[in-house]
Order: sequence, then structure tokens, then C-alpha cells
Amino acid sequence: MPQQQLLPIVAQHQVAPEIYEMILTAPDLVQTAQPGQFIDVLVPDHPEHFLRRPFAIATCDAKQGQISFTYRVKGPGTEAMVACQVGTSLDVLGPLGHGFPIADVTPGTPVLLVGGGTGIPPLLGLAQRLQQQGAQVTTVLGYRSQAESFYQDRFAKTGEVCIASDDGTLGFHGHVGLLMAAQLTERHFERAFACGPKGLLMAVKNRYQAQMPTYLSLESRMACGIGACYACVTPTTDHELKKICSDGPVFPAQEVVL
Amino acid sequence: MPQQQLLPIVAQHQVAPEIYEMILTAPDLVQTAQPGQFIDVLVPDHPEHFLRRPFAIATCDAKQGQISFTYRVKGPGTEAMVACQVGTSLDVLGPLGHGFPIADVTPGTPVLLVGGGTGIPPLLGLAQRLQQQGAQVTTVLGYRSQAESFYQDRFAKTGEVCIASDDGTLGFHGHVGLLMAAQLTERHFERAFACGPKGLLMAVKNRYQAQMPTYLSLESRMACGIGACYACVTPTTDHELKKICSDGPVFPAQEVVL
Amino acid sequence: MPDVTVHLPGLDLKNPIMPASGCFGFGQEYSQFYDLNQLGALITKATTLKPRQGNPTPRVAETESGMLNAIGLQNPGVDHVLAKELPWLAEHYPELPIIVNVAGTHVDDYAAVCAALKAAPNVKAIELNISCPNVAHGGMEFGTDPDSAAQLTQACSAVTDLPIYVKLSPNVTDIRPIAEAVSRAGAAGLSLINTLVGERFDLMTRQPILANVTGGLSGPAVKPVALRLIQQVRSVTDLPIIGMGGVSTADDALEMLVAGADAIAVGSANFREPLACPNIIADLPKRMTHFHFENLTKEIHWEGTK
Amino acid sequence: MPDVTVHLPGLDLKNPIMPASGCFGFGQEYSQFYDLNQLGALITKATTLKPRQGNPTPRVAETESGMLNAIGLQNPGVDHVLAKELPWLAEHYPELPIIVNVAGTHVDDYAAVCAALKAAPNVKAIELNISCPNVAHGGMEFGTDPDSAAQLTQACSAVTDLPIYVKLSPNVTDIRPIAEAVSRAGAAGLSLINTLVGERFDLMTRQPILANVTGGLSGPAVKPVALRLIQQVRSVTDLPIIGMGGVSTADDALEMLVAGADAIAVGSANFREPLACPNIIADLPKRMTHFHFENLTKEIHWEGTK
Ligand SMILES: Cc1cc2nc3c(=O)[nH]c(=O)nc-3n(C[C@H](O)[C@H](O)[C@H](O)COP(=O)(O)OP(=O)(O)OC[C@H]3O[C@@H](n4cnc5c(N)ncnc54)[C@H](O)[C@@H]3O)c2cc1C
Ligand SMILES: Cc1cc2nc3c(=O)[nH]c(=O)nc-3n(C[C@H](O)[C@H](O)[C@H](O)COP(=O)(O)OP(=O)(O)OC[C@H]3O[C@@H](n4cnc5c(N)ncnc54)[C@H](O)[C@@H]3O)c2cc1C
Ligand SMILES: Cc1cc2nc3c(=O)[nH]c(=O)nc-3n(C[C@H](O)[C@H](O)[C@H](O)COP(=O)(O)O)c2cc1C
Ligand SMILES: Cc1cc2nc3c(=O)[nH]c(=O)nc-3n(C[C@H](O)[C@H](O)[C@H](O)COP(=O)(O)O)c2cc1C
Ligand code: FES
Ligand code: FES
Repeated sequence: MPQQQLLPIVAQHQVAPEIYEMILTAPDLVQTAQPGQFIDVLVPDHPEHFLRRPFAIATCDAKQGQISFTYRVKGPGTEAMVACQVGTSLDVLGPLGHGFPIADVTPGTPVLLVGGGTGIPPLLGLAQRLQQQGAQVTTVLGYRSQAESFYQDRFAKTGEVCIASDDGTLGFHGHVGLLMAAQLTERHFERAFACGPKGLLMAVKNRYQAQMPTYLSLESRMACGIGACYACVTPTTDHELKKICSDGPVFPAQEVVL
Repeated sequence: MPQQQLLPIVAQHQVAPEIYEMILTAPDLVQTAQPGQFIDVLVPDHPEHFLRRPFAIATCDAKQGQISFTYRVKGPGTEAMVACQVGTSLDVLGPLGHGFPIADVTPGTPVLLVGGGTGIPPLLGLAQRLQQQGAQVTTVLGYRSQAESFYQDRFAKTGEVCIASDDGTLGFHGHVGLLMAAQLTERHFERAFACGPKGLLMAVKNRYQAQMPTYLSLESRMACGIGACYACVTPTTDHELKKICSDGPVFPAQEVVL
Repeated sequence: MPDVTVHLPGLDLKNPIMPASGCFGFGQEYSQFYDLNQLGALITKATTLKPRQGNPTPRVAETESGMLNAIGLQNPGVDHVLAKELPWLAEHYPELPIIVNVAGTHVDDYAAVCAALKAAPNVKAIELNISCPNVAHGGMEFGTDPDSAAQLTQACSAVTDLPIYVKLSPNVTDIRPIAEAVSRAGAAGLSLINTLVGERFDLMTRQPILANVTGGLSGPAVKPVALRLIQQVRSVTDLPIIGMGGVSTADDALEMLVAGADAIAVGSANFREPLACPNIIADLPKRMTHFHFENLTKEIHWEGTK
Repeated sequence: MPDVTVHLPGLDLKNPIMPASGCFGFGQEYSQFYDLNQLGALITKATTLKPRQGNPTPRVAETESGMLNAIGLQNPGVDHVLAKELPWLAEHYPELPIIVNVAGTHVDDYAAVCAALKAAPNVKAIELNISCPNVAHGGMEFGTDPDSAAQLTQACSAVTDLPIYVKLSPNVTDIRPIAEAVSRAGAAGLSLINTLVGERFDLMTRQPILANVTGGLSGPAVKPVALRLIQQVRSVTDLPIIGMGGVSTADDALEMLVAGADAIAVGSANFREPLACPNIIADLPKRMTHFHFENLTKEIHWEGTK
């Protein structure tokens, strides 16, 4: 059940050029939020930025009662968010949507996570949860460059990490699709999860959907964030439309047309 | 010459229900600002409040390099200003317009100041300056009620003060026009200055404009605040239009039609 | 305590506030946030004869103090609405008056939807959408021509006993002849405004943000235009007006009622603030007291419109 | 360094930014804040044949992310403009191209002002205001009817060699026929948009805030409508377009240029930020670099308009 809450900002710091991590006190959210769910954030002090901004929940710290999300400064709304002060609060709707289905992942299961850019943060929480469940986590991360990379160290604690960068300054030279083709064809996984740009999702879908349960987290411009406005639909393979905000954002790869 | 400046807020406190005083560090403004001039303030953190808000400069403290203004919470803009924190800054245009002409007021000259409501604050700076020049200052102040009164003590330090309240809870029972008729007809003044609601300005104009130089400070909804948009005009007795922001806001009473 | 009830053809409302069409689905989503019984009424998403897929995405973009949408009338079709959506509302909120927003492309399919809605007892009125700017044949042609608007209104009134509120387009040189034409043709009331046509571009791609290129502008940005059109329409007709366009607060609602509206629909504000409607409903009596309103009858309309 | 120059009929501009008519007087006031030589050009307040007093006050009201004005064409008349305002500009800013906004009530007085302006060598173009929504005979009739608009354009072109930019009204069902008509009638360019008609009410008095009841809406709120109309007009004509409506930043200006404008006028933003124009001019090359624009030729117009 989504709630509207004012969540105090505990910390905010830059993790890469133009990319910031925000930590919020959210004792209720940590109880129920699943990796892959998102929150819809009102930009404070800017009523002229009329719509909320959706961000994937990155990590949930149940002990501290804190959630984090990580965002790229893209337009005026995220620009304004950089100025938010610790101690002030964000007006947040959440948890929204359906996360990655992991309840049935059994200990020892080899799982693959593939993320790129701002699709990486939600995979961190996912990797942590899968590790807790005893899964054997391999993560493929794609960055523009070494300078714009972040969170490798944190993923390293959850299992094996393969890294690609567009310009070759970090790890494999090329996008994650090429990395998977070059390094992972021999590897056995039983489930795949992906979040990132369309090209990355296509690569994961094409490579794995026939082999194993494969889940993709989609994005779309949203208005309501809860399924009421039909703004965020995605076509499905059976010629229907699903709402990314409320039917997703995570979908079985075979269900959606990218 | 008006300037645009970011002026730090030194203090803000409530002086009566719905009425707040704001003190700004303004070392440049205090050099040149004249009683009766005004500033045009951008409401911080609310880009949707598109226009600036004009406020009369109340007092100028040349030693401290501070100016003050006093405002009534009327609509969403002034509502938002109440939340402004000490240490943040206001984007201000000023000093704007022409103030009360007092350069030629000689020591000992008996002058009358008449103010009502939020027309009172600018008279405080005027009274202080006139007192410094050695004038003999009498001020008539009109309030809604005792509960909504403010600044009597400060005016008391500048000379004689006569007070009226609409509901009779403070001083004379009735508006300042009636007070003047009841108590001041025998008194001799050589110059009159007024700021307040239209009825007050009419009363002062009608009573004094034929007898002595009489000056009224007018208000009007403004857009540019500097004479460029023709929003704020007032008709003159010779059938012209003058701009309140740049030709005024202080006008000789005989010049304007109220 | 000021009296917030309003009484319009087919609609005895405990307060004048209802969610606007297309901004509240068929109610289920927002019922997660509050009890919809608080609402005066509820206007549904546009309903067409057959299911419609709507426009490609992106379908929304932000603008200063507003938003653009080009949903394109996606909806499950009247059969599904009758089978699922309206019964869900009847089951959970039996007392809540429902207004179904009806859209189409020809007189016939509009009329067929109107006729079909007889089957749903909780539907108390029809809002005839002759002003959707976002589909090539979304009724906007009806909304810009008095004669077509009148013909459509007449055809729909002929097949239903439900009062018909015709929803007018703001994208016209003069709205008054259209209001007068549908009034003569049997409209029980009017709804205004639908969205203004606008668009945005992405500077990185140099392409329109909306896949449909143009979209409908709504939100606080359009409020002054809505107030003007409501006042102008009020000056030529006595028909009840459901006013909308940029209302997010009780003060906005009161301003629109003064301009000549008789009830208020709240659209995009729901997206920003899911509790927009209940917040307005809670504030309304307080703000009425503050501004000395005793009730919300026609007495409060600005006398210049009379 | 990207190239910010633009070359339009009569106007060789070092950058595309100019203050919009009515928001900058005749330049003197803002020259207190900065050197007007920074501007690409300057559009004056509307000038009529005889001095005009305009509307009663209040003449302005605020709206969310915008404002309403009903100045009503107050101006000192063309004789005074020729005797005082234009010579002041010529003396202080001899290189600054001036565009005089011309308003009137009949073809004759419009034409008389256009003819009179020959006397001022710093006037490089005329902006023909056929779209003032704030006076009963402020040209708005010309702006809503293609034939009248064309007649007026032709009559004015006949009496002057200056290029005429016809300023179009957004308050129409379809702007394209009007753009096409004035184009055929000899317009050298187009200016759009003028203000949208709107109004506000004061809840305490229950009266309209503006003495004129309605006023013209401008500011960021109208930007998406301006972008749409510019794009629509661009799709039917190759005439240069001076785009305006809600521009406050360099990004806004670029978005409008992509939509199909060739130069940009900045109106209400001056009131909020007196340095709006020089700020935009300073930011423009940086933002062009950021978004990979090399110049501001027709190449940057969205190809959908071509
Ligand atoms: C389910 C979901 C999860 C997301 N998670 C993240 C995340 O974890 N980290 C992150 O950096 N970004 C994430 N995004 C994208 C993020 O919402 C946008 O980048 C952000 O809203 C841009 O806001 P802005 O103010 O910078 O840009 P503006 O251009 O000012 O945004 C204007 C409007 O457009 C919407 N918008 C603009 N770009 C996008 C986009 N690419 N996708 C969706 N809406 C957009 C905004 O939400 C807003 O309503 C997510 C999007 C979705 C749908
Ligand atoms: C020269 C001058 C000096 C002033 N000095 C003072 C002062 O010292 N103290 C004080 O309390 N008030 C003063 N006022 C009035 C003050 O500007 C308004 O009360 C204030 O702008 C209202 O803003 P708001 O956000 O509360 O109301 P809103 O309704 O949100 O204001 C919306 C717009 O209308 C304008 N506006 C609204 N009411 C008025 C009004 N009565 N007069 C002028 N503009 C208005 C605002 O400036 C703003 O642009 C002065 C006005 C002028 C013209
Ligand atoms: C996302 C969205 C979808 C809409 N869908 C419809 C619709 O299906 N039928 C209709 O008549 N109006 C529709 N509208 C218009 C609204 O009902 C309303 O007239 C308009 O948005 C102005 O009100 P607002 O400013 O409060 O949003 C839609 C508006 C939005 C924002
Ligand atoms: C106070 C004011 C006065 C205006 N006067 C005129 C005018 O005299 N002639 C004219 O053609 N447009 C006039 N306009 C319209 C502007 O030139 C411009 O078209 C409109 O405001 C949209 O631009 P903006 O959103 O940048 O303000 C005026 C606008 C304002 C706000
Ligand atoms: S954003 Fe409204 S339905 Fe998904
Ligand atoms: S406010 Fe613009 S001229 Fe006075």
C-alpha cells in the first residue's frame, strides 16, 4: 500500500560527477519496500516544478530505518534537489510499483544482475537482498567512463562484479551487451535481472529471456505514479498496454516489447 | 540609481498579528535611501510567485548598515516570506521611487505625519529623519485595534503621538480623519506627510493641501517597479497619468486625484 | 458552519469538489490514499465505445506550474467500464455520484456509449467530451464548431435520461456561441475547461518531448484562462458549470465559483498531491468563513456575469 | 565559440535576444541596470497615432508562473516617440536596432504611424500589433480574421520600406490561416505570441482584480502554448518568426528556436529579473555548446516543421 510521507534527509553526497546519493529516514518504508520498487518525490521549494520525480529505491537499511536513492542531475528538478539540506524533508509517495521477484530464489542459485548508469543503484539493494538469501550473485555494471563510475566497491561485497565502460577507461571496453557476449556465454545463471538504458535491456532480453526467468525494470515519463493517468504505458507481447508505474516497473522480459 | 542586490536577512520578528518586521544588511542602500522610497522583493523559493513585491523602506540604520521593512501577511507571497530564515538573503531592487521631500525642513518646523496600517512603517523612518533635522514632529497613527497596534513606542521617541483605533480599544475611537477633526484643528503645522489607505489619504489631502505643502505616498499593483511597464499609474489633477513606482510613490497632494 | 452543498441537475452534492476526468482513473488507485466517500462526486476517465490504446509514449511532459498530456483517450471501452469499473465503485462507494466522461469520433459512437450507460445505476450524469485535443478525431472538431456541437448534444440527449454536461474546449476564438448552441440543444450543464494545446522540446535530441508532438496543458498555469472562460460563458447562459483548470487549493476553488462555476473538478493537482481533493474539501469551510461566504449558491457569482 | 548572430529582414543581430514590446518601455529604465548595447535589438512599447491613456488600474495581477496585464496601450503617441524616445535611444545606443511596435484602431491610423516612423533612422523594423487583447479596439479584431489582417498588413507595407513583422494573437481556433494571409499580404516576418486572455478574482471583494476584468496572460505559464503556435506557424510559412511567450532562460530561448523561431523576445521576465536579457545573452553560447548547437540558422528548427 503506497503512502505519502515527509521523509527527513539524513545525508546527501555526490558519488560521481552529476550523480548524488540521498539517504532518508523511512522507518515504515524499510518494512515493506522491495528491491525494484520506486518512490515519487516532490521537488522541494519549487512549486513550479509541477510533477513528482520517480526514483528507484537503491538500498534499504532495516536496522537504521533508512532508505537511499541515487540520482543523476538531468534537468531543473534534480538540479534543485542537489541543494536540499540535511535535516529538511522530502514529500515522498512510496513504495510504488512491483519490485524484482526474488522470494523464491533459493540459497546457492547463480543469478545475474545487469545495470547501466542510473539503472545501477536499484541493483545494489537487489544484490544485497539476494546475497542475504544466499544466492550466488554476479553483477555486470556499465559506466560511461572510470570518472563516472560508482558503487563498484559496494557491489564487490555482494559477489562477483564485471565492469564495462563505454570509453574503456574502466574494465571491459564497450557496452555491457558486448561484455556479456565476450565473457559470460559459458557461464550458467538461473535468473537474470536488469535495469538501465533501453539498449542494455534489449541485450539482456535477447540473450536470456528464452533461457531463464529474466526481469527488466522499465522507465517512462510519469504523472500520477500510481496507475491512474495512463501516462506511462508499455506495449506487451500480447498487444496490450501495461502501466509501468503500477504493473511494473519490473516486468518479465518475455512480457514486454521494448 | 536603483540596484539589484542580494541582501542578507539579519532578523525577522512579528510586531503584531499578521505583521512582521524584516531587517536586512544593506550597506549601499543606507547611503542613499530616502524615507518614502521602496524596495521590490523577490519571494524566495517560490518561482511560481512570478512578480516582485513592493515594500516601503521603514527605517535606515546608517551605523549598522541595515534597513528594515514591515509587512502585513496578505497573500501567498507574504505568507512565504514569513518562513524566510535569518542568514538567507532576499533578492531586492532598490532604492526605488522618490521619497518624502524633507531636505528643506528647517529646525523647529512643526510637521504632521499621518499613517494607518501598513502605511505606518515608512513614517517611522521619516519621523526619525525629521527629528534628526530638528523638526518638531507630531504623528497621528491609525490602527484597527489595540491588539493590532505596533511601533507607538518608537514613534514616541520622535515627538508627540496621537493614536486612533477603529474599535476604540486604543486612543481615539474612530479613524484618523475623525481624530484630526476632533483634536488637531487648532494646531499649527507647516508640512504634512501621509501614508496609508485611500480614505486616510483623502482625509489628509482635503484637510491640509490648501494650507501647507502636503505629501501623500500612494500604492498600486506593480509589475516592473521602475517605470517601464505602465502598470501603476495614477491620474493627476491636470489629466495626465503618473507612474507611482518612478514618479512617486510620494506625490504632492495637489498633484494627484485619488 | 458554511453550507458547502451544491445542487445541480442529476447531482445533489455534499460538496462541490470532484476529481476531473482522466486524472483519477475510475477511482481505485486513489482509494488507496483516502475514503472516496469524502468526494462530492467523481468524473471518470473518458470512455469510448470500443477499447482504445491511446497515443505512443512519452505521453506527459512538465511545464512551469503545469503539465502537458497526450494520453489519447486510452480506456478499456464502455463494456468493460460497465462490467468492472462502475460496479467496483458501486460496491465500495454506493453513495458516490459518478459522472462518466464520454468520448468518441462520430455522433453514433458517442450516442451508443450514452445509451449503454443507462445500465449503471450509480452513474448520475454524463460529461460529453467534445474537446480532447490529443487525438485526430477526439471530438475536438465538435468542440470548435457550434453546429456540430449542438447536433452531438441533441443526439446524445435523445438516447439517455441522464443529464448531459458538455465539456468545452478553450482552444477557440470565441467560446460563447458554442456554449449557447449546446445549451439550446439540450445540455443540462457545461464543463470547462479542457486542456489548452501546447508542446515542449528536448534540447538534447531537438525533438518534441511528447510522441504526439502536441499535448494538452493543464495545472495552475491555465487557471487564469479557465477563470476567464467560465466568466464569459456564465455571462451568456444560466446552465450550471462544472469549472476546472488549475485548481489545487480551496481558494482556487472559491475563485472559480465566484467566476461563475457551480461545482469544481480537480485534475492534475491529484498527481502532485494525492490528497488534493480531500485537502480542498477540508479547507473549504474554513476559507469560506475567512472570506465570508455562507453558501455556494449562484449568489456568489460575480455580479458582472449576471 | 558558437555563432549567435541572426540575420532577418532589416535586422542584422549580434544575438537573437530582444526585450518584448510593453515590457521595456523605450529602454531608459532598464539602461539604469545595464548597457543596452548588449541586446540584439529592442522592441518598443506599442505606439499609436495619438497619445493614449490606457485602462483604469489595477492593470496587473499575478498568476502561477505568470501575470496578467491590461495596460490598454497607454503610450505618448508617435509624435512624442519620434521627438523624444527614439532620439534618446539613437543618442545613447546608436548601433542598437529598434523595432517599433505599432498599434491602432483602424487601417488608417496604423498606416499613419508606420509612415511617420520613416523619420527615425534607428528604427529598423515595425512590429504590427494586431493582437492586443486589452482594449476594445486594440487590433484584436484584425488578429482573429485573416482578411482584415491581410488588408492591414498590405496597407502598412504600402506606406513604408521598413520590414513589417506582424504580431499574431494566440486567442484563435487556428492561427495558420492568419499567418498565411499576412504572409501573402507582404509581411516580412511574424511575431508570436501576444498574450492569452485570462482573469483573476479577489476573494475578499469578490471582484475581478483587474479594472478591465480580463487581461493578457504572459510569463513561463504560457511557454508551452507559444512553442506549439510557433511550431504550427513554422510548418506553414518560411517567414522569419520572432518568438516570445514565457522565455526567461537561455534554455527557454533555445527551445523556442528549435520550435521554429528565428529570434527571441523576452517580456515579463524583465520584471522579475531586470538582468533577464543580458543573463540570457551571456548564457546562450554556453548552453549552445552544452547542447551541441553551432549556430542559430534555420538548420536548428525541428525537422517536423519543415
Ligand atoms: C520508475 C523509475 C525509476 C527511476 N529511477 C531513477 C534513479 O534511480 N535514478 C535516476 O537518476 N533516475 C531515475 N529515473 C529517472 C528520473 O525520474 C528522471 O531522470 C528525473 O525525473 C528527471 O527529473 P529532472 O527534474 O532532472 O528533469 P526534468 O526534465 O525537469 O523533468 C521533467 C519531468 O519529466 C520527467 N522525466 C524527465 N526525464 C525522465 C526520464 N528519463 N524518465 C522518467 N521521467 C523523466 C520527470 O520525472 C519530470 O516529471 C527513474 C524513472 C522512473 C520512471
Ligand atoms: C510602493 C508600495 C509600498 C508598499 N509598502 C508596503 C509595506 O511597507 N508594508 C506592507 O505590508 N505592504 C506594502 N505594500 C503592499 C504590498 O506590496 C502588498 O501587500 C504585497 O505585495 C502583497 O503580496 P502578497 O504576496 O501577500 O499578495 P498576493 O496577492 O500574492 O500578491 C500578488 C501580486 O499582487 C501585488 N499586490 C497584491 N496586493 C497589493 C497591494 N495592496 N498593493 C500593491 N500590490 C499588491 C503583489 O505585489 C504581487 O505582485 C506596498 C505597496 C506598494 C506599491
Ligand atoms: C493526464 C490527463 C488526462 C486527461 N484525460 C481526460 C479525458 O479523458 N477526458 C476529458 O474530458 N478530459 C481529460 N483531461 C482534462 C482534465 O479533465 C481537465 O479538464 C484539465 O486537465 C484541466 O484541469 P486541471 O488543470 O485541474 O488538470 C485530462 C487531463 C490530464 C492531465
Ligand atoms: C505589461 C505588458 C505590456 C505589454 N504591452 C504590449 C504592447 O504594447 N504591444 C504588444 O504587442 N505586446 C505587448 N505585450 C505582450 C508582450 O510583448 C509579449 O508578447 C507577451 O508578454 C509574451 O511574452 P512574455 O511571456 O515573455 O511576457 C505586453 C506584455 C506585458 C506583460
Ligand atoms: S504514471 Fe499515471 S498511470 Fe503510470
Ligand atoms: S510598475 Fe511598471 S511602470 Fe510602475
